Amino acid sequence: MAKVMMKGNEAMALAAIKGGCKAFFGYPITPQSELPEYLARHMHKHGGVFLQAESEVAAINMVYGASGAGARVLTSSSSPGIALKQEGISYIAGAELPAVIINVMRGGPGLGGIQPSQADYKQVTRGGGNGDYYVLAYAPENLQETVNVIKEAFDLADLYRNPVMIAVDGLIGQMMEPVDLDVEVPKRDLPEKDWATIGTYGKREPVNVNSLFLDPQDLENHSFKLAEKYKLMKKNEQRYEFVNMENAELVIVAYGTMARIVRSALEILKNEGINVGLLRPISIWPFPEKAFKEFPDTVKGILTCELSTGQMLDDVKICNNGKLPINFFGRTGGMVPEPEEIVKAVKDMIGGLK
Amino acid sequence: MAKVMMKGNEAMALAAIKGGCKAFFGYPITPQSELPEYLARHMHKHGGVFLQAESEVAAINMVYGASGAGARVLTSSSSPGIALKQEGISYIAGAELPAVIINVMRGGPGLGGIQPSQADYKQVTRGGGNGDYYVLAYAPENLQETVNVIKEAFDLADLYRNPVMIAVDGLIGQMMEPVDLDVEVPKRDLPEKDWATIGTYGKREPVNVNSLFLDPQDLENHSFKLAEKYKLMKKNEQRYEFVNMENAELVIVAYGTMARIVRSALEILKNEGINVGLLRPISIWPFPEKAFKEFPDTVKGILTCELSTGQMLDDVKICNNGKLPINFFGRTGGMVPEPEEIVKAVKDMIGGLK
Amino acid sequence: MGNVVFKRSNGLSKKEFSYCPGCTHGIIHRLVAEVIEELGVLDKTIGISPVGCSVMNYEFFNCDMQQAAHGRAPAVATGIKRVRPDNIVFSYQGDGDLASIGTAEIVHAAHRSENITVIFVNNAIYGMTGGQMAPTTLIGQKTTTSPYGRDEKHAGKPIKMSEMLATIPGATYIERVSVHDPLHVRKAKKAVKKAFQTQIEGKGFSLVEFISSCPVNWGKTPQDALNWVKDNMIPYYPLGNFRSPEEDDKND
Amino acid sequence: MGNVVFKRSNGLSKKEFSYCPGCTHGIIHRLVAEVIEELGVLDKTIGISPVGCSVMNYEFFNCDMQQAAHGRAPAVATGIKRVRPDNIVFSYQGDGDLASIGTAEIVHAAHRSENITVIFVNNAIYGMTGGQMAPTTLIGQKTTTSPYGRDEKHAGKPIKMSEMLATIPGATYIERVSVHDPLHVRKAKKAVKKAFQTQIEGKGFSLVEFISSCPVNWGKTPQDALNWVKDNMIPYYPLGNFRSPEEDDKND
Amino acid sequence: MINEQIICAGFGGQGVMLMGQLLAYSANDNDLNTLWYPSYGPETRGGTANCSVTISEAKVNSPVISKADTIFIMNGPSLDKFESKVKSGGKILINSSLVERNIERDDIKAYFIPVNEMAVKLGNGKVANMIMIGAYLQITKIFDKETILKILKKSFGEAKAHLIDINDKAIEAGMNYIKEHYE
Amino acid sequence: MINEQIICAGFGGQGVMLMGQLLAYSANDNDLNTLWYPSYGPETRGGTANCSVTISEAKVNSPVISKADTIFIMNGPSLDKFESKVKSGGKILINSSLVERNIERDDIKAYFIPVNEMAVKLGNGKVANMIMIGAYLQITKIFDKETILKILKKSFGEAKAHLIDINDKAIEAGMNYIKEHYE
Amino acid sequence: MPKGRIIVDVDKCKGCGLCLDACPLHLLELANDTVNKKGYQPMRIHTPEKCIGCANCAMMCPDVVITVEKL
Amino acid sequence: MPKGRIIVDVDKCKGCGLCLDACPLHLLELANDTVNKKGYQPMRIHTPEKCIGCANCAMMCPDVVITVEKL
Ligand SMILES: Cc1ncc(C[n+]2csc(CCOP(=O)(O)OP(=O)(O)O)c2C)c(N)n1
Ligand SMILES: Cc1ncc(C[n+]2csc(CCOP(=O)(O)OP(=O)(O)O)c2C)c(N)n1
Ligand code: SF4
Ligand code: SF4
Ligand code: SF4
Ligand code: SF4
Ligand code: SF4
Ligand code: SF4
Ligand SMILES: [Mg+2]
Ligand SMILES: [Mg+2]
Repeated sequence: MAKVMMKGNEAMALAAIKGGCKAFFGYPITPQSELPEYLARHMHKHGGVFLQAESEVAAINMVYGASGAGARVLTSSSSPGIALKQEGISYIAGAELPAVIINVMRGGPGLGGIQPSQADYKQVTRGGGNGDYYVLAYAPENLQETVNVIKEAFDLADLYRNPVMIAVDGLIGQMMEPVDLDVEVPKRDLPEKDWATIGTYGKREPVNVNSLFLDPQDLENHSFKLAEKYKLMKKNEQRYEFVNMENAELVIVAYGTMARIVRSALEILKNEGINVGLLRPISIWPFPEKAFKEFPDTVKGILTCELSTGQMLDDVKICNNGKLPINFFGRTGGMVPEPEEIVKAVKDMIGGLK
Repeated sequence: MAKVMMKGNEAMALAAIKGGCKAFFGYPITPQSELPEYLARHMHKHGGVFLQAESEVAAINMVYGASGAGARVLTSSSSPGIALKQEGISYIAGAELPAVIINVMRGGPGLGGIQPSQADYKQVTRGGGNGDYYVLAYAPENLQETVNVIKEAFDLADLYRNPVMIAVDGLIGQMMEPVDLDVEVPKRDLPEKDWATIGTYGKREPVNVNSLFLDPQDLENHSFKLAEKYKLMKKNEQRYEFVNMENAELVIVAYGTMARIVRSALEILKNEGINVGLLRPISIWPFPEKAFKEFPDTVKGILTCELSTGQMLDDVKICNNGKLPINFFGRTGGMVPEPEEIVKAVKDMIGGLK
Repeated sequence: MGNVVFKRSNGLSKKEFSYCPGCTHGIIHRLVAEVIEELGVLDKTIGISPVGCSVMNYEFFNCDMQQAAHGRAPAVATGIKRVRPDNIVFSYQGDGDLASIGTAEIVHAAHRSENITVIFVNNAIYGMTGGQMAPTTLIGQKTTTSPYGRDEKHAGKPIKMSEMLATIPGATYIERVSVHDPLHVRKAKKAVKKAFQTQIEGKGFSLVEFISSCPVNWGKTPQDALNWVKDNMIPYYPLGNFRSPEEDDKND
Repeated sequence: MGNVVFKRSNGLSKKEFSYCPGCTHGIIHRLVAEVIEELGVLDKTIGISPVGCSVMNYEFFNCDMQQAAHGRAPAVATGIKRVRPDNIVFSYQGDGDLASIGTAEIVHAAHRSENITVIFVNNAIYGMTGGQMAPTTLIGQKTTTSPYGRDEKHAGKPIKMSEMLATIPGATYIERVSVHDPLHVRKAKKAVKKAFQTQIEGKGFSLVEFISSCPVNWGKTPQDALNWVKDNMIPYYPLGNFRSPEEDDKND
Repeated sequence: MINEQIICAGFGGQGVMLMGQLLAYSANDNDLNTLWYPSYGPETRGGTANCSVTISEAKVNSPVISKADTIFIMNGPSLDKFESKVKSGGKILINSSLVERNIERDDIKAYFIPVNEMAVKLGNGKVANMIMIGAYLQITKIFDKETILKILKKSFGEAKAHLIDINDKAIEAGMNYIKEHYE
Repeated sequence: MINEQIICAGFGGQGVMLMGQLLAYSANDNDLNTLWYPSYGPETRGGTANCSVTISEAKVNSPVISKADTIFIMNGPSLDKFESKVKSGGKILINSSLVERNIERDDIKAYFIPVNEMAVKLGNGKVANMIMIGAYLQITKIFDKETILKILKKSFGEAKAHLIDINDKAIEAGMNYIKEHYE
Repeated sequence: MPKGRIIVDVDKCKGCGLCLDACPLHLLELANDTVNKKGYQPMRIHTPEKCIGCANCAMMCPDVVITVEKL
Repeated sequence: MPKGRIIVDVDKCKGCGLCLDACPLHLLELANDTVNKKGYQPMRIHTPEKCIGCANCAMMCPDVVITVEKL
């Protein structure tokens, strides 16, 4: 199919439908409201359910219920709304239910603002909820990648029986660019949902969906089992892209919209004869630690660029493990830098390294 | 005053009163309910307010209101309840309001269990809410330290105009040990709360308490200002204890109840001629990175011990920055190890290092 | 051998209840289980356990169950029912769960007239967490967080959920019952049956409020607790029907 | 020079309102500001701004203000009032804020009979976020999330918050008003005054529900929007008093 | 190589978002890469609105336009805000019906088109934005009129098909204005 | 050097929590370090309850008792659960009124005391736990009876002051039982 | 001849006594001389021959341990 | 002689027109020949001498830009 021009939020909604999503529960919030609005118009045509919940808290618990009953289910929100969902997300992870959650990030903390931001990195990758759990988290950089990963996300959620979060900034939600909704994405072999509460119909014993383990030994066993699952995700689901790494003297680590701006900056730098590479994490949990082992020897330092005051920085430090010097460049609160600012940060760092 | 025997939760409540707390809003949850129950009995005698809120969400927003109106205010909860408070905490941080939050941690994720745990480390130190913010977070190991740090916390919250979290595990909440409520704690010079909404009374222009900055440049400025504050906290508020570091061949990093168990393990090890030290973070945000620069040269590795599947581990990795090998030992879900298990983990690691 | 006129319903699992001796949660469980079985819908029923003393009732009901976060059972029920409209969905919630933290969820399930059945167990206290005040705690009642007795000035008058919910257009069937003696138990069962029938007929939201006891946290013997239900709870929380589908049919 | 019979109240700041042309949020702001000033309590009033179109009204009211999280204004008000009982505290909330996400908070502020005043602006839509369906959206009304018109089967019938809250014992004063013409504006002001007086006299929770317009998201001219208020909103949301302190005094 | 970065700015109701979208749709139709990005948020309510469009043969990276090749100015405040954002050597197309002042820079090329008056003359005040588009097509030759009309047709659907004609005329008028005054 | 680790286990209503607390309070009163830790959670509802107490001249570190010096067994299930937790060479004090079996280990010292029967004989079935405490005092001499009574008095207050006497008698009875049967 | 019979799952009875007040003929009592496996004094019927099989006792038993037959 | 007078803060008027219908004497109109600083066509009074100073217009003005005097 030809590429169509779609607004990010609407493309995400359509991608979810194409990914087999059969139910959406959410609560309006800028800058993602076009997503539920699109589904309000279209979901029923695909035999799916659209319901506006009374709050984000209700929405995530509706997701829990619907997922527990075997449906492919989506919710979407933006930063403060995601904060409200944290207990629910922890429950979904604890009960090992699949679910896809889209976070169109805006500036914080608190009410903050409504302009694009990546200041939810920790909220997304560290779990704002209680207990030992993680969500698979992807941070695509353009609509095509966003659409593809959303379609895949429903499979991934089912495969691991775990929430999958798509974390994009408001810019990706609000922009339009050409996108092909029908690109094939990898399919996984999925087990049957024999754990889903759909009624016994006399065919099996009752099942239950649950995150409670009153006996601490049971809960520990459960947690260690989850930990094994997270290990497997770490092994299999790291996703990233290298750009211009050959002979790079510096590597920029950046994701989402920031990565696109870095791409522009790399071109400017190239024209000036400065060779800088980009490591673009696509999965932010698991963070692509493997990539750090693949840096060429020419690399003399790492510049982390984020639309925040520095949150992914922790992961970069952990993966770098003391090897290279690390600098940080960030804009936040909805400010989006121009490529020239990154060029300057690169030059400053290279200057400092000499 | 002589030491009195008090249950952890009750001692914490009394410490808050002694710290000048004038209002408490909270919602019952095991294993911290004796804390609000104590305040229900005693708060009014000290001219303070006790109110059971309809939920954790309401409670944290009552805290916001009361703090914004200039009161010293406390809430307490346990893991899933803290997850529900994340949006509110983000607001409090964003609006730069002081508040003290006690988290008596239990096993997770989801409903999990009610036995002691440290599986909220990331929820506490990484902010489960949206945006670029941090809360000052302390993880004391015994009642005396807990009581002292709670009394101090109200000053610290006022000083930095930031939430302060006290994160103890359920064991500390439930146990009794002798404690002196009247130990002097450091006092800070506190600025007047000229930002508090107490009515203008014709004496000044209206003020407002707010975390909204619709102009992204304003929000960025605000975020950078907050970032400066966090830097200052990092500089001034790292708190930790070293035990038995001289000639230690291994350092264990552990906090809270886990640190106490490690202390017992160190004694067993000492008797066997094995010299192991303990770095006990008291502040977990800021994490005591300074301490890592003070390790003696004898140290050949780090063993991180937690009542979780490994959450503080990230911070240990960041501070270690590739220098020493790091092992992990953890029990979770409410399981609390015996000192012998740690002894074994130490020996395993030493064996591996050789 | 005689005719068995009463035996344990197949709607209940074999597992023993975890409730304190004399706790009426058990009676209420039995009624719900019997109704589901008698209506022939046990094999397509999905129940929702709350957070409260009945948190583990996913082990007691002999049907598929989901354990919900504290107060969110109506949202969980909504999620299930919307994707499985042909299943029978009920939630079972305490007064802390439903009338305090879960207020928004129950109001909006009623507001949307979700075609579900809610079993609301009002025992005027937080049982599971050790006897704190609930929104339904009576004036003067001592609890661990109203140690001097609930004071109206401080905490307001107890909330009447059935009355409040009955004002919501979507609340199709609302009735308050009690289980303090065999007569009332039998009446209560009728209400439960009617609630599930309302759902089976697709008529929308149904809720049965049970006045229940908590002997342990009330500090009473089981029988005294029932007497207290009769003498103190019911006068404040009058039993009866607050909304019924017939009434709505008339209005149509 | 003549007698000034109407001028901008000192209860309002100099700042221009950020509302769309013809949005009745502005009229409501004015009434609240005038009442606070006329009752002589401006200098001890603390207001609470919601999340909604009126999120920035901390810039418009000439008194101390707090901006609250979406739906949580009654909790914030509670926090303030409990530690500053001598101040006058009011919250200002939209229908998304109060009747949807903030349902639990408003119900429990009423339940505790918090001595605060709530200004509830019901415009049957989510104005700020671009016109999504609110719990108060009328049947058949098209919004961005009810693009085919609100369908009762799917979303229930619109919720009547004043009627619901009036069943709560602690709700001392509840009245619904409209500002679609000068006569009703004058009546509305009386209700606001009564609400604040209820608070000043320490009688507990007061709430005034305004039927308000949202010309932009309704897709109507400002005047047509007011006509729609009159012809469609008010018939469903009848104006009038639902609870008054006098009534309670009688019962005492 | 085509690599156009465009900003459209004006009042809320002037159709500046649509202008940008039309250009982006046209680019996609011509198999060019493109990205459209609106300003969003409360400033769009009543106040000014703007969007940016990148059209490029190469992949579009940064969605942020530091300096634009072309800026459409539909009202006075937009000129104040965006004059400095035109690339040196770039173009600025100004609605002279509503903008009173001249530009302050001399390193960019300005076109003044009284699109409001022209639109009223055409009998529909709402097509001012299409006149602007017409002018742009004439200046840059980036797309032909038919591309724009095809997209308009698709987006209008049956219900608004009768409006194609007036839009066609508006684009034409814009093109002619440039021919007459600037060629 | 005193370093006693104690576990008290029994039914919910047997006052095992109080037994532990009394010992901890007494320790604090004697300027010893101490730590009391209850099992909490639903197993305490109706089911069995237990608590652990550490009493030490040194600082108390681990709150977790891997192996106890002394374990009080107030009912049958508790013996099954805790017999293995007694340190080799340690003591186990068993309520022989409710525990039917003998112990299985031979590396620990067991004391069987029919505390329920003795309590009933004293006229108050509830003081069984105090008889157990008395036995413990006699065996270990860790505190004197007066310390315990002082603490009881304080915690009873005016209202229950009349109960001191029966508790005194109970402790005494426990002490005597040890004297008579085990010394 | 009794008209009814109750069968009690004695080891699951919690001795709460709610059935006692429910029996219109006051036929039930708690065993004061034995405890069951759970440690409770279980309910027993002291005059079985008077039982009418009305099931009132079963109506009130929170632990559903009573089965009732009409004879 | 007019009985009343209105003073309009013209540059703050948003031209919403709500005052128009409010005036019992229909004295108000939106200027169709000028825009104010905000870009709106502001309200003006076409027959000021008829104004009775009833303040109905001010009652309805959402932007509180009308001051009313009785003469
Ligand atoms: C988010 C959250 N808050 C608080 C709790 C603690 N909690 C567990 S049950 C309960 C209340 C139980 O009372 P109720 O709903 O009346 O049920 P009951 O036990 O009386 O049957 C509370 C507050 C929790 N588990 N989760
Ligand atoms: C937690 C959270 N959820 C959602 C939002 C987005 N949001 C902002 S205003 C609003 C609703 C506004 O509607 P209403 O309360 O009716 O006020 P109005 O704008 O109509 O006056 C929503 C959903 C938010 N800011 N925070
Ligand atoms: S605590 Fe109360 S409600 Fe809970 S099981 Fe016991 S008696 Fe029943
Ligand atoms: S969007 Fe609606 S409610 Fe909001 S300011 Fe505009 S007209 Fe008023
Ligand atoms: S069946 Fe009736 S008569 Fe027989 S024991 Fe039970 S209550 Fe008594
Ligand atoms: S009601 Fe049931 S549990 Fe209670 S005493 Fe009677 S038989 Fe036993
Ligand atoms: S004061 Fe009255 S008469 Fe005068 S313009 Fe206003 S509404 Fe009309
Ligand atoms: S009501 Fe006010 S803002 Fe509207 S037109 Fe009249 S004067 Fe202008
Ligand atoms: Mg209850
Ligand atoms: Mg609204």
